[in-house]
Amino acid sequence: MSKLVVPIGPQHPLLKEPLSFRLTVEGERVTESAMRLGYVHRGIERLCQTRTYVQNIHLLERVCGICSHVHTTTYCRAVEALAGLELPPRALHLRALLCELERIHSHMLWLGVLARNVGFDTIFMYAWRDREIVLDIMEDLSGGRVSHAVNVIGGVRIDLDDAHRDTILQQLDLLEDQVEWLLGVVEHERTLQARTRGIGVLTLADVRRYCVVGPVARASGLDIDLRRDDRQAPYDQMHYEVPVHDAGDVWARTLVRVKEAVESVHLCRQILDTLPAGAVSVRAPRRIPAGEAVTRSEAPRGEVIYYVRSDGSDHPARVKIRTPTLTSLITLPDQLRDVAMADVSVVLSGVDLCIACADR
Amino acid sequence: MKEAFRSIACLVPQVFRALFRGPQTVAFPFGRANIPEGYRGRLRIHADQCRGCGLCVRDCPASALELQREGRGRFRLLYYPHRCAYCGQCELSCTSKALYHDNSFVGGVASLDELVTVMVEREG
Amino acid sequence: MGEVGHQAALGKALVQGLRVKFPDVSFREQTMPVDETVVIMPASLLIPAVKVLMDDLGIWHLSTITADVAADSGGKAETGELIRLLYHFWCGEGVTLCVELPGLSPEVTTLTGLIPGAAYYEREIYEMFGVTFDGHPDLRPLFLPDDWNEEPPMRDSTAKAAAARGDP
Amino acid sequence: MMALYRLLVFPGFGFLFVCAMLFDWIDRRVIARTQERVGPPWYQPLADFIKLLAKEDVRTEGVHEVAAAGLPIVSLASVLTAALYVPVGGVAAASYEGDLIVVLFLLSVPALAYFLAGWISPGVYSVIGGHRSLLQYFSYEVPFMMALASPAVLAGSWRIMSIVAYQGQATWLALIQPLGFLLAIVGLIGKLKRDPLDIPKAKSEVVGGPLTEYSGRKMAIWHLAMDMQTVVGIFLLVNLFLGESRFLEALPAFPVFGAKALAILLLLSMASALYARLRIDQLANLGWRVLAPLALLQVMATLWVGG
Repeated sequence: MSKLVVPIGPQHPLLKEPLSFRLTVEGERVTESAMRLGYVHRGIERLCQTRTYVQNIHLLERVCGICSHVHTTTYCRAVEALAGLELPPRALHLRALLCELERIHSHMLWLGVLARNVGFDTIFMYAWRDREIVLDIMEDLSGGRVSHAVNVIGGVRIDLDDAHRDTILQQLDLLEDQVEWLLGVVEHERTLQARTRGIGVLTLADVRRYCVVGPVARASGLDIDLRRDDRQAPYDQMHYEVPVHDAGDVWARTLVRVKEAVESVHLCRQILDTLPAGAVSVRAPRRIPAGEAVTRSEAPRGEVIYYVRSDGSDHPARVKIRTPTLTSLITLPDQLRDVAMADVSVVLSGVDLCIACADR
Repeated sequence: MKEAFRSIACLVPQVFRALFRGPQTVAFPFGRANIPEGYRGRLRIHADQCRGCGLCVRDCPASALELQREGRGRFRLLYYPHRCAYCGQCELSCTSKALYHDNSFVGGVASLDELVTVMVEREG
Repeated sequence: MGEVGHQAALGKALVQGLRVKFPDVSFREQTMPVDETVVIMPASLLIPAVKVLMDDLGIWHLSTITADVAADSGGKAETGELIRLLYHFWCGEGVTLCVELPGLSPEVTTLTGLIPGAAYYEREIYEMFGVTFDGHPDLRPLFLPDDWNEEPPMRDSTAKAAAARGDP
Repeated sequence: MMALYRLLVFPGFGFLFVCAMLFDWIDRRVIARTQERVGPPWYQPLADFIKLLAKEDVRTEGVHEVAAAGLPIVSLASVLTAALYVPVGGVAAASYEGDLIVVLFLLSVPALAYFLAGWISPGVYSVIGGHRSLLQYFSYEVPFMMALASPAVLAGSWRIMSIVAYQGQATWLALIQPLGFLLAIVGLIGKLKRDPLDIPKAKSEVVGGPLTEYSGRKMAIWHLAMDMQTVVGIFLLVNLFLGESRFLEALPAFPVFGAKALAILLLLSMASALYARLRIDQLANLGWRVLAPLALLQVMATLWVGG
């Protein structure tokens, strides 16, 4: 059969992300793929240099539309380290609470996208229905569904009383039932497995070579999780498991992500149960002492790393962001080699692309 | 065989329950939307509390606020809703607690006149 | 991983290993918050140092490469600028290798031979800062348009950023 | 006069059009409800149809204009012709010995037209979709045909009316041949390219399949042909497997027929809610390794019992 070049993206129903692929297809087989990035490159790193530390929080919140909170958290941690601020434990707990809620939100959203791409609209609708619980909690907590604007340099700007905490705990119970039910579906539903097993396989060696992070790495058997490995407060006081799978295919990634969502529900509950009393923020100076800092956090998609250099003014001299999507993008040509045309959407959604993150 | 049964059993009860439970979504403009108290909606101001210090303007990441000083004690605070990112930084920066977000869900403006809103106009 | 006593142990081991292997080269060692060891070295020693990291210390995870324009204190380059490349490694603690390149036609050996995952980071630095990576298999712009023929946009960022925000 | 009434109003074009709109709405509504959504209002399919009719008809460069316009019309015409021979509540516009074969043939024509729509288009998605539709056709058609042949064998007639009448004496063939009924349902899903067998037009894989380049009036006709095909297919299955019954004789024929048709529609809706889309090679495997042998088994058993 003759070769066809199938363009996918930057706008395509397969891929709701501004990323362009040119797939060379023989019949139903993909033989070659070429990728083009940069459709949503906004020059955020450059913009950061022209704005104050305070303004940058809101700019960096918009790096990603899903894991917005973890970006500002990582940035604030870097700036706080430069300023030598010691954060009150309540602030750390509240930050972690939102990080975990965001992780559930991200994984539910991802499950919906995957289900949609394999033509399983019911799971798509259910996953997004249950994600709505998380969004409600976050909206109630912070005033925004995805752009929370919770972090300030020196802490957080939200607080919650006991009544609010009990409401959240109740909502978490409901959420846990739903997420565990979804986990059961992912584990047992056979048509879903038929479409995701053995697709987009990355071996442990591949993952290490390409320095892949997050659920994609964990689904290939690499046990990394910065929450645990970096011993960040308050995660060092929490009990949770880091799900790891060794199949390395999309199904393993699905399992890892949904299990992580379950673990995150447990984590949220622990955070709320052990929420220390006290202030939620400390006063931060406007001018940050000169120096440089590197901070890392575990975003829903994996390691986020920020490098911030200050020259002593109220503007950062350099902010470098590395988002986890960039690490999985580099594996895509490997994953796309010799798959069926029908599986392209599964492979692409399997790594949980966020092109806005990658392009910045 | 057992696996095949579980495969069907995991989804069917939920689907049938859903059939009789009724929709969980709301047809938005007609249905009742659940908007929490603390939702960051439109930006409002207690005009009498504003002192024209300009802290909100300094911290606004989207340049949505503008302070026009016209001599001693005379100033105008302008707000450009189309630039606003609804981040609430101005609310946080405001030391006299004049600026605040209400929880109205529809943030956009309906007419050209509203593209520039005069929040405060103080005549000396 | 990461007990308090263990902090920065890898960084110390790396510097130790490098001093033994290359006795006549000077390394500067710093710490960055939060607990990140920075080893500043000549560009020619980058590949051997990464080999020490990978083979002797078992660190293989390159988090990212940061490029940064710094004012040249020694006045070595004509532009008065230095390009600093920071290779952030991670293995339960952070280790950063730093090389400083002259601002005029900066060039360094690629890391993709050892770590294929470095390819995109190097491409990004190539387009944003104009650093050439010798031996990179596919040195094309990553984000910028194909027909971009202006100078690398992040290159003179310090000066331009200062101008943009109206600083003197 | 009567013939004209039967052709144009009942059970001809008018009735079929109403049914197509109604079934489309019920289907969408039921699926929406299984997914806890509200679903469209009752006039949505009609509104979609009228909207498409009013839309600009974008012509693709490099496509044979007559062919592009002709294919949806051929598709619609063959479905309408097939509908003439499918009785509704015991009333058919025409009926003669062997009409089942004619109906089966006529119902295959839209699949061919669909493939050709992809083939004549220069768009890559259309071409891939066209290939897929042909592959899918080969996978479902054989078991579907065989499943529909077994009632005819058992009733000893290739006339749909006689098969319906036969069930009045015996019982529903769905009860005698549950396997055949199941295969016919699966075959029908494949024929109608519904979820989970919407492989040729899977949005997340090949955009709109062969119909990617279609728009406006032609698209409206395509949609109408598809919707009507759904109705005719369901009616055919009702006649062949859920025909007359001694126990339901007292009830008026038409509502009973409607209830049976709705029951099958509900089965189809449930199938689309409950399964993920298969890949084309998985469907080919399913078709030839599972469905075809089972259908063969069904026919052999029928021949052995009934022959």
